[in-house]
Amino acid sequence: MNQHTVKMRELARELLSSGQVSLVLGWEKGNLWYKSPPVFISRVEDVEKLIFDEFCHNNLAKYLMDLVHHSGKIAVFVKGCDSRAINRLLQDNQIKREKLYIIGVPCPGLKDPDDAVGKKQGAEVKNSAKCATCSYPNPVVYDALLWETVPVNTTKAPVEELIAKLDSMTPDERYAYWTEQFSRCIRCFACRNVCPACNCRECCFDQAEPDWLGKANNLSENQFMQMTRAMHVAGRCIECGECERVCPMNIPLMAINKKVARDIAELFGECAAGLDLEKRPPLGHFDLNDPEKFM
Amino acid sequence: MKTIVKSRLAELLQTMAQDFRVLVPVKSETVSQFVPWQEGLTVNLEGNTVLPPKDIFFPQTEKMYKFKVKGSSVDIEEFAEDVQKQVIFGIRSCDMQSIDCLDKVFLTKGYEDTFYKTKRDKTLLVALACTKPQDTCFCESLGLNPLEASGADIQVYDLGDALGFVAKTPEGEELLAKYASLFTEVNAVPQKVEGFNLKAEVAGIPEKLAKMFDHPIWDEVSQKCLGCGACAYLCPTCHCFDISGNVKADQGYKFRCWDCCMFSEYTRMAGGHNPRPSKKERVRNRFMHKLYYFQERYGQLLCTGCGRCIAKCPVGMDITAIIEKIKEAEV
Amino acid sequence: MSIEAVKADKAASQENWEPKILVFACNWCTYAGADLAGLSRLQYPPNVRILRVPCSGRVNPQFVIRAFQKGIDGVLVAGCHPGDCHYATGNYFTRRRYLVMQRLLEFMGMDPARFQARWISGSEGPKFQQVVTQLTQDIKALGPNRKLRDME
Amino acid sequence: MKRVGVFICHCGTNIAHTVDCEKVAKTAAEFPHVVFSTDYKYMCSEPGQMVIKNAIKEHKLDRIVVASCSPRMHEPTFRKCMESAGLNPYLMEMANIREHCSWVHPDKEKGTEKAIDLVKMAVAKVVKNTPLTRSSIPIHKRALVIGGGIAGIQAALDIADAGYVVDIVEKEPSIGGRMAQVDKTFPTLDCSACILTPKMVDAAQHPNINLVTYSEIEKVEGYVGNFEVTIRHKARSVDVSKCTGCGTCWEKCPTKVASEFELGLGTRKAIYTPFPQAVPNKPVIDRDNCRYFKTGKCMVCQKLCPTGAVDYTQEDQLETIRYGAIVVATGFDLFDHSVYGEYGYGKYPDVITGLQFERLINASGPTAGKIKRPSDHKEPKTIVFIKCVGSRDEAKGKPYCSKTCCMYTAKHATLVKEKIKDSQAIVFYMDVRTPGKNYEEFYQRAVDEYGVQYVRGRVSKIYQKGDKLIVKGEDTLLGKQVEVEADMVVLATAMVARSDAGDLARKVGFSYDQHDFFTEAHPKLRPVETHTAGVYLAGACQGPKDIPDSVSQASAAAAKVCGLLSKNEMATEPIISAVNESICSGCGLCISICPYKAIDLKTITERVHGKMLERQVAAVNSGLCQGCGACTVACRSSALNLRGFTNEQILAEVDALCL
Amino acid sequence: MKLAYYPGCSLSTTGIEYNMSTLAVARTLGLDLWEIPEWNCCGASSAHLTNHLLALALPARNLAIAEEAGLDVAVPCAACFARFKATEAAVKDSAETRATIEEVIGRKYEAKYTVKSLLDVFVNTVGLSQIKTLVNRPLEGLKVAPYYGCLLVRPHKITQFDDPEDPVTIDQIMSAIGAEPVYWGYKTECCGAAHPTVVPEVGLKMLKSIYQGARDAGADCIVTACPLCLTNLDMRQKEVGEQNNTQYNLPVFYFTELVGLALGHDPHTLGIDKHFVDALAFLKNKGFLNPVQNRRDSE
Repeated sequence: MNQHTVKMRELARELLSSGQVSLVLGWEKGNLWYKSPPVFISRVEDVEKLIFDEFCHNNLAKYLMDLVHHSGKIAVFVKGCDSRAINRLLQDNQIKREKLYIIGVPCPGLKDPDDAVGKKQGAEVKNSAKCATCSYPNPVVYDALLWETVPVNTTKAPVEELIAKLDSMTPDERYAYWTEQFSRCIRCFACRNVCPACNCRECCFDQAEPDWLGKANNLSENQFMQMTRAMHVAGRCIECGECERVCPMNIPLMAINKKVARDIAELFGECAAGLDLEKRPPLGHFDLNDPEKFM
Repeated sequence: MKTIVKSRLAELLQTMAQDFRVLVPVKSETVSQFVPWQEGLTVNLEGNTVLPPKDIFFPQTEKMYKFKVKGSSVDIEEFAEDVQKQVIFGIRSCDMQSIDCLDKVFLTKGYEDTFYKTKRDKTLLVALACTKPQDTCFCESLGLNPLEASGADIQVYDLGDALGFVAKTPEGEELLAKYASLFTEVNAVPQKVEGFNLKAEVAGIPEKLAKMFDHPIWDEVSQKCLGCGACAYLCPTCHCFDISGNVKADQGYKFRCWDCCMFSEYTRMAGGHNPRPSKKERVRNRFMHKLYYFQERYGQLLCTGCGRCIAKCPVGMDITAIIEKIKEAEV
Repeated sequence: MSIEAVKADKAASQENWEPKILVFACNWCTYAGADLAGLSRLQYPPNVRILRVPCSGRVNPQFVIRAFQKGIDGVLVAGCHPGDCHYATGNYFTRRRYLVMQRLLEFMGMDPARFQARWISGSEGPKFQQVVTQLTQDIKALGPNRKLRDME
Repeated sequence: MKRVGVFICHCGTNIAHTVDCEKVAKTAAEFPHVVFSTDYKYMCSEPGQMVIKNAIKEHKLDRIVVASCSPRMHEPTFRKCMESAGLNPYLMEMANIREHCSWVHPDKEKGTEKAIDLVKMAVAKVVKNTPLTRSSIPIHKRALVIGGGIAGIQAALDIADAGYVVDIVEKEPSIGGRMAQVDKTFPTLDCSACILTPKMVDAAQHPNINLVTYSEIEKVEGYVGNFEVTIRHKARSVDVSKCTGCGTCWEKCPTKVASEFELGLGTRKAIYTPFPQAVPNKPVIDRDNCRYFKTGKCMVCQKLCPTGAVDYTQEDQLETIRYGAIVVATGFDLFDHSVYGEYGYGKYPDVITGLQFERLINASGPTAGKIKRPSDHKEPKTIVFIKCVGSRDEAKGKPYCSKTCCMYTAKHATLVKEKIKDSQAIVFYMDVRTPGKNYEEFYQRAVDEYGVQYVRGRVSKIYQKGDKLIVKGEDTLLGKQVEVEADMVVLATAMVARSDAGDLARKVGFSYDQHDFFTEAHPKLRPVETHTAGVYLAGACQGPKDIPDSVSQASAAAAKVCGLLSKNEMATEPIISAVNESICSGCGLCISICPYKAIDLKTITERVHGKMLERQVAAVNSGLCQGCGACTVACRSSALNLRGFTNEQILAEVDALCL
Repeated sequence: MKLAYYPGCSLSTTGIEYNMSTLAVARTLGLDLWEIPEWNCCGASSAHLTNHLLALALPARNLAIAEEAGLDVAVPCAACFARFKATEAAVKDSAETRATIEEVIGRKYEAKYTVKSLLDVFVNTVGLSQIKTLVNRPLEGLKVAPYYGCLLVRPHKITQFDDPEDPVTIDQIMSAIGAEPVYWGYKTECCGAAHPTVVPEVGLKMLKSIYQGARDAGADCIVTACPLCLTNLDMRQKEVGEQNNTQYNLPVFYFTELVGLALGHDPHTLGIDKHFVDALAFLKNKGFLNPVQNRRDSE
C-alpha cells in the first residue's frame, strides 16, 4: 500500500470518527487493476476501501451536486483539476463551501487505463493524455493538503499538436476532419454527464420545447450538440479532460475545449476557470475595450 | 474441417462481397465496429468490437414513414428500403446471444417488427470462437460457450495460422459449399479457451430480485452512476427506442431512435411528471430489466457477459460486482 | 456528402442559385437603420431576411447554428454601436459571444465570412445597405452552404 | 390548430407597386394554421382596421399577422385594433414588407418572393405567441436626494415645489457642497455665497424638504417606485432639537484642527460647523479629535452649552425609509496632484490648487480675502497658473477634459489682477476652451483688460529657489523655453469622481464608467437618467460640470422625478424575461449580465421524494426588467425566456425561413 | 555577491577615475565585479540615431555574454545604462525583436537577468546600512549637490529605478557616508551633453544654471554618477566662471569617489587627483585627507 493511500485513510478515519464529516468521497479499487472508481464512505470501517493510485481519474466534485441536501459535512478528495471544479461549482452556486471538507491531493499525473487493457498488473502503462497539458496539478482550494505539492510539467501535449494541425488546414479539410469525428458520436452524453461545467438541472438537449436538439442521431444534430456544448462550457471549462476520457467513441473533445479556452485567453486576457472565485466567467462580463476588429 | 489460412481471409471476403453485403469487425485508431467489407480492410480477429452489431438490424436512427397533411387528412408513405442479403462475419458468442435476445423482443410474443425482420431475415451469421477472453468478459458465467455460439449459421475457429469453418445450419452449409474452392479440408482441433478474469454467479438472482424492488441496495448501487447512456448504447441487448418526428410545416417524417433508461427524460411525461425521478429508480430499472424482468418474460437474462459496459463506464460501474452485491444482500 | 461532391454541386448551381441570408437586427438600432434604408429607397439585394430581436444580446449562438442547420447560407448579427445600446450593455456581451462563436465556427471548418457581425445605428441607413450588399456578395462568392446542414 | 388571419397591406402603391400583394395573400392562405388571408389598400386606415375586426369575428381568428410597414410605425395601431376586437394585443405580429421589402427591392418578382418569406416568418412566430398582459407597480410619492450641494439643493427644491416630500441626505454636517467653498462665480463674478445661501435657507425652510445632514446611505433595496433606503445618521453628539446654534461651544473648544472646508489653509475646532453660514447651523463633534473622546476629560462644550444640547452618548442610528425615486447628486473630488513630480509632488507649500485659491480670496476664508502665500503669508506678486493638471493626461492623470478649469483659471487670474494691482498673472495652458454663454468674452476680458499673460505650453518643472518658485516651461507659440520666478503657483486640478462613488453606485445599483463617474442611460437622449429605473443623476457626479450645468441637470432630474411621482402606479411592459423555476438551477450567471439588476436569487421549497427541500432559483423583478433578453442567452438551460421573443418563437421564425 | 560589470568606453578614458573608484570600493563592499570579457561599445548617442537594430544589437551582445554567465549586470555609466535598459525592454517586449537580435549577434539573449545602474547596486544590492557600517571616515560637514542628470532615471518606464522627477539614491548614499546632500532644483537638469562644445551659447548657459543652483543651495561640491556630466561640469567650470566673472570652485565627484574616501581609501587610488577643479586641495581644506586609523585597503 502506498504512502498516499495510508495518509488518505488516516485522515478519513479521523474525520469520520470525530464526527467532523458524515461522508467521504474518494476512490477505491474494483475488479480491474487499472480502474479506480469513486467510492462513498460513511462508516469508519469502510475507510479501508480508500486508495490513491495513478488511475484515480474521476472528478468527485461532480457528485457534490447530488449531495446538496446531504445532512452533515462531506469530505472530498480533490486533485488539482478537481479542485478547480469545486471553485466552478461554488461560483455557479451549486454547492456550499461550508458543507465541505476539501482534502487536496497534489496529482503526479495519471495513467491511461485504455492502455492497460489486457496487460498484467504493474506493466508499463502510458501516461494519460489529459494530464499532459495540466497546468494545475496542485489543488487550488482545500482545507487540508495531504502531501507535498508537485512541480508543474510543461510538455506539449498531443492535443496542442492536434489543434495546430487543424489550424493549418483549409476550412474544408477541417470540416472533413470534424465530420469524421462527429459521425461517430452515439449520443450517450457521457461527455456532458461527467462534466462539472454541465451543471444545469435540465440540459437544453433534453428539452422537448424549445426543440434545440432533435432526437435523431445524425451529423448535423451531433455538430449542433458539440458546438453548443463548447459554447456553454466556454470560459467555464476547467480542462480536466474527463469528457474526452469517457467518450466511448474517442472523439477528441478536448481539442475543442482547449481551442476555445485559448481563443478566450487571446481575446479577453487570461482567465483560466476555477482559479479565482471572484473572477466571473469571461462570457458573464465584458470589458469596454474588448477587441472588435470584425466591425 | 474446412480451413483457410488467415492471409487468404481477405480473398474469401472479397469473393463473398460479390454476392452479399459482408460485415466484418474492423478496428480503427478510434473505435472498433462492424463495417461493410471493402478491399484493403484488415479484419480484427483479436477481441470483440467496442460497438456491438445490434445496429445492423436495429439502427440508432431509423426512418419509419413520411407524411403530408392535406386539409383534414394525412397522406402517409413508407420509405422504400432496399435490403440486401448480408453476411456478418466474426460475430462472437456473446453477441450471438444478444441477437437471440433481440429476436425475442422484435419477433415473438405476437408482434413482429417489420423494420427489424426485413434485415434479420436476410442475414447469415458467421460466428468466431473466442480463445482469449478480454479483461471484462464473463460470458462463461452466464452459461455461454465462447467457442460455440448458438444460433450461428457457421462457426469459425481460430487455428493459429488458419481459420476453421464448420456449418451449423443448412444455410451455412450452402454458403460454405458456394466458396468451397477457397477452403482446404484439414483435420484440426480448435484451441481451448483461456481463463476468465471476471466471474458472476447468476443462479437465483432473478428470483431474489423479485423481492428487492424497495431494497436499500439501489441507493448504494446508483450513487456513482452519472446517468449517461454509454452502457446502454454499447450494450448488445439494450433495445429501447423513442419515436420522434422531423416536421417542416405541413409535412415531414417519423423516425425511431435508440433511447436509454439512464436518461433523466426517458420516462418524463408531457406534464413534467417522472415516475423515475432520480438515478436510483433508473439504475434499478436497468438491472431489474437485465436480470429479472427479461427473464420473467422471455426466460433468459438480458445480459450476455460481453463486458462492454464494464469497459466503458466512465465511473467504473461493474455489473458483476452488482450481481455479487445482490447475492450478498439481505432480503 | 463528400467535399468533391459539394464542390461539384457548388459549380453546377452557381448560375441561378441565390443565397438566403438571415439578419438578426436589434430593434433599436439596426432594425431602425434598415427602416431608414427603406425610407431613403436605398436598394440592396433581396436575399436578406431580417429577424427582429430586442437587442443583439438576445441572439443566442444556438439560433445561428440552427439557421445553418436549416439551410441558411449566411448570418449577420447587427446591433447598436458600443456605448449606444438601448439596454446599456447588451452589445458588449454580443461582442464577446460573437468573437468566441466565430472562432469556434472557423475551427469546425465553417468559412468565417458566413457569420458576421456589425454595428449599425438607426441613422446608418446607407451603412445597412452597404453591409448587406457586401455580405450578399461575400456569400455568393462562397456558394451554397452545405456545412452543418441537416440533409435529412 | 391555431386560427391565424393574415392581412397584406398595399400601402396605396407604396407596397403594391413592387410586391404582388394579392399573390402574397393567396400564398399565405396555404401556410399552416392560416385560416384567412386577404389584402387591402390601407390596412391602418379605419376601413382597413374594420377588415381585420370583421375577419376576426367571422373566421374566429385567435391571432393575426399584418404585413405592412415597420412595426416601429404601426405596431401600437394594430395592437389597439386587436384589443378592440376582443383579442389579446400581443397575439399579433407584423411583417415589414414596406421598409424592408417594397421600398428597397425594385424587382417585383423577387420582392414578392421575399414578402412571402417575411409573412411566413411572422405566421410561424405568431403561432407560438401567447397572450401577454401588462401589470403595474405602485409608486411611493417621496423622493430622496443624495448629496446636498447645489445640484442636490436645486433638485430638491424643484421636486418639493411640485408638492412631493423630498429628503436630502448629506454626509457633511451642512449642506452647501463645493459651491460653498467657491468665492466668486464665472462669468459674472458674483459672490458664490450670495447666490447659494438663500437656496440653502429655502431648502431648510421648505415644508416638503427634510434635511438629513451628517448622514450616509447604508443600503438600498427595492426598485422604481418602491426603494427601501436605509440611512445611517452619524452620531452628531449634539441634540439638534435643543441646539440653537449660538456658537458658545465652538468658541470655547480647546482643540484646533485643520479645517476640511478650508482645505488645510485654516483651522476649526473639534466641535464645529464647517463654515459660518452652515445649514443647519448646528455643530457636530469630531470624535477623532475631541479631547473628551480621546482622554475622557474636558467636557467644556457640554458644561457651557446653555441648552444642554451636547450629548456624548449619541450613537449612529439606522433608519429605513421608502422612496419612489432617487436623485444622485454627490458631486466631485479634486485630482490629487501629488503624483506630479514636476510640480513638486505636492511638497511646495506655495503650489496650491484652484479650490485652495478660492479659499484664499474668499472674504470669510482663512486670510479674510487677502491673497497671502501659505508659506510666509507674504502677498505674492507673480502668480503662475497651470491648467490641465490631472486632466487631458493619459499618462499620469485622466484622459478627459475637466471642463471648468479654463473658466475658473481666467476668473482667478482676473481676481489676482483686481486684488493686487502690481501683480503679474501668467497662465500656462494647452488650449483655452470657453464654450458657454459669455464665457469667451470673460476670457478675452482677462487677457485684454486685466493683462493676464497666457503662455501656450506645458510646465516641465517647478522648483524652489530661495523664497521663489522657478517655473520652467515652454512657450510653444514662440518656440522658446520660459522660466518664471513666481511667488505662488495655482494648479487647475481636474475634477474627479468622489473616491467612494463606486461604492455608492453599487449600493444603489447603477453603473459607472472607468473614471467612476456615474453613467447616464443615454449620452444624448437620457442624460439625467440611469439604467436603473427611478434613479436619476444631477451635477458633477456624472462628469465634470460647472454650476449652470449642474443646476440645469438638477432641474431636469427633478422634472423626471415629478413625472414619475405624479402617477399612482406605473404600467410595466409585458415583454420581459420569465423564469421557468422547475428548470432553473440557480447558477446566477444571469444576475451579473442584467444591466438593470432585475434578477435576484430567491429560495423556493419543493417536494422531492416526499421531502420538502429548499433550493435557489432566479427571480425576475417585473418592475426593473426592460426586456433586453441578454439573460436568456446566458441561461444555458433556457430556464429564462423572453416573453414576446421566446426561444420557441425565434426558432420558429428561423425554421420558417428555411422551408 | 557577483555581478557582471560593464565599464564602457568612458570609464577607460575621460572617466577613468569612475572605474578606479568603483573597483576599489567594490572590493571593500564585497562586490565581485566580473568584467564582461571582450565587451563592445554600447552604441550610445550614435547608434540609436542611425540604426535602430544596431542600437539594440550592440548592448545585446554584451548582455548575452553576461546572461551566459548567469549574472545581473552592473553599469556605472548613465548612457550605457540607458542603452542597456532600452535593449532589455525591447527584448522582453517582443519575441520578434528578440529573434532578430539573436540572429544578428549570433547568440541567445532572453533578458533573463537584470541590468542595474551602479547606484541601484549600491542602494539595493549592497544596501545603505552595509555602506554605513563600513564607513570609517565619515564626510561630516561636506555639503554636496547630488546631480543625476538626464539619462539615469529617465524614461522611468525603461530605467525602472528611482524617482524620475525627484531621484534620491545619491542623496541617500551621501547621507550614509556622513555627507549632507542639499536640496536643489537641478538634480535632473540636462548638463548640455555635447552642446558646450558644439553650440557653446546654449551649452554653457545650461552649465551656468547648474553651478549657480548648486551654489545658491549652499553646496560645497557636486556629486554625480555620469561620466559625461562630470566631464562637462568639471572641464567647463573655469570657462563658465570667467564668462560670468566669477569662480564657482565646485569640485565635481563621482559618488564612488566620495564613498571610497569615506571607506578610507587613498584619494589617489580613487583617481581624485585627476579632476580639473582641484579636488584634492578642496578635500584637504575640508580636512578629509588626514590619514585614518584601521585602513581597510592598504595598497
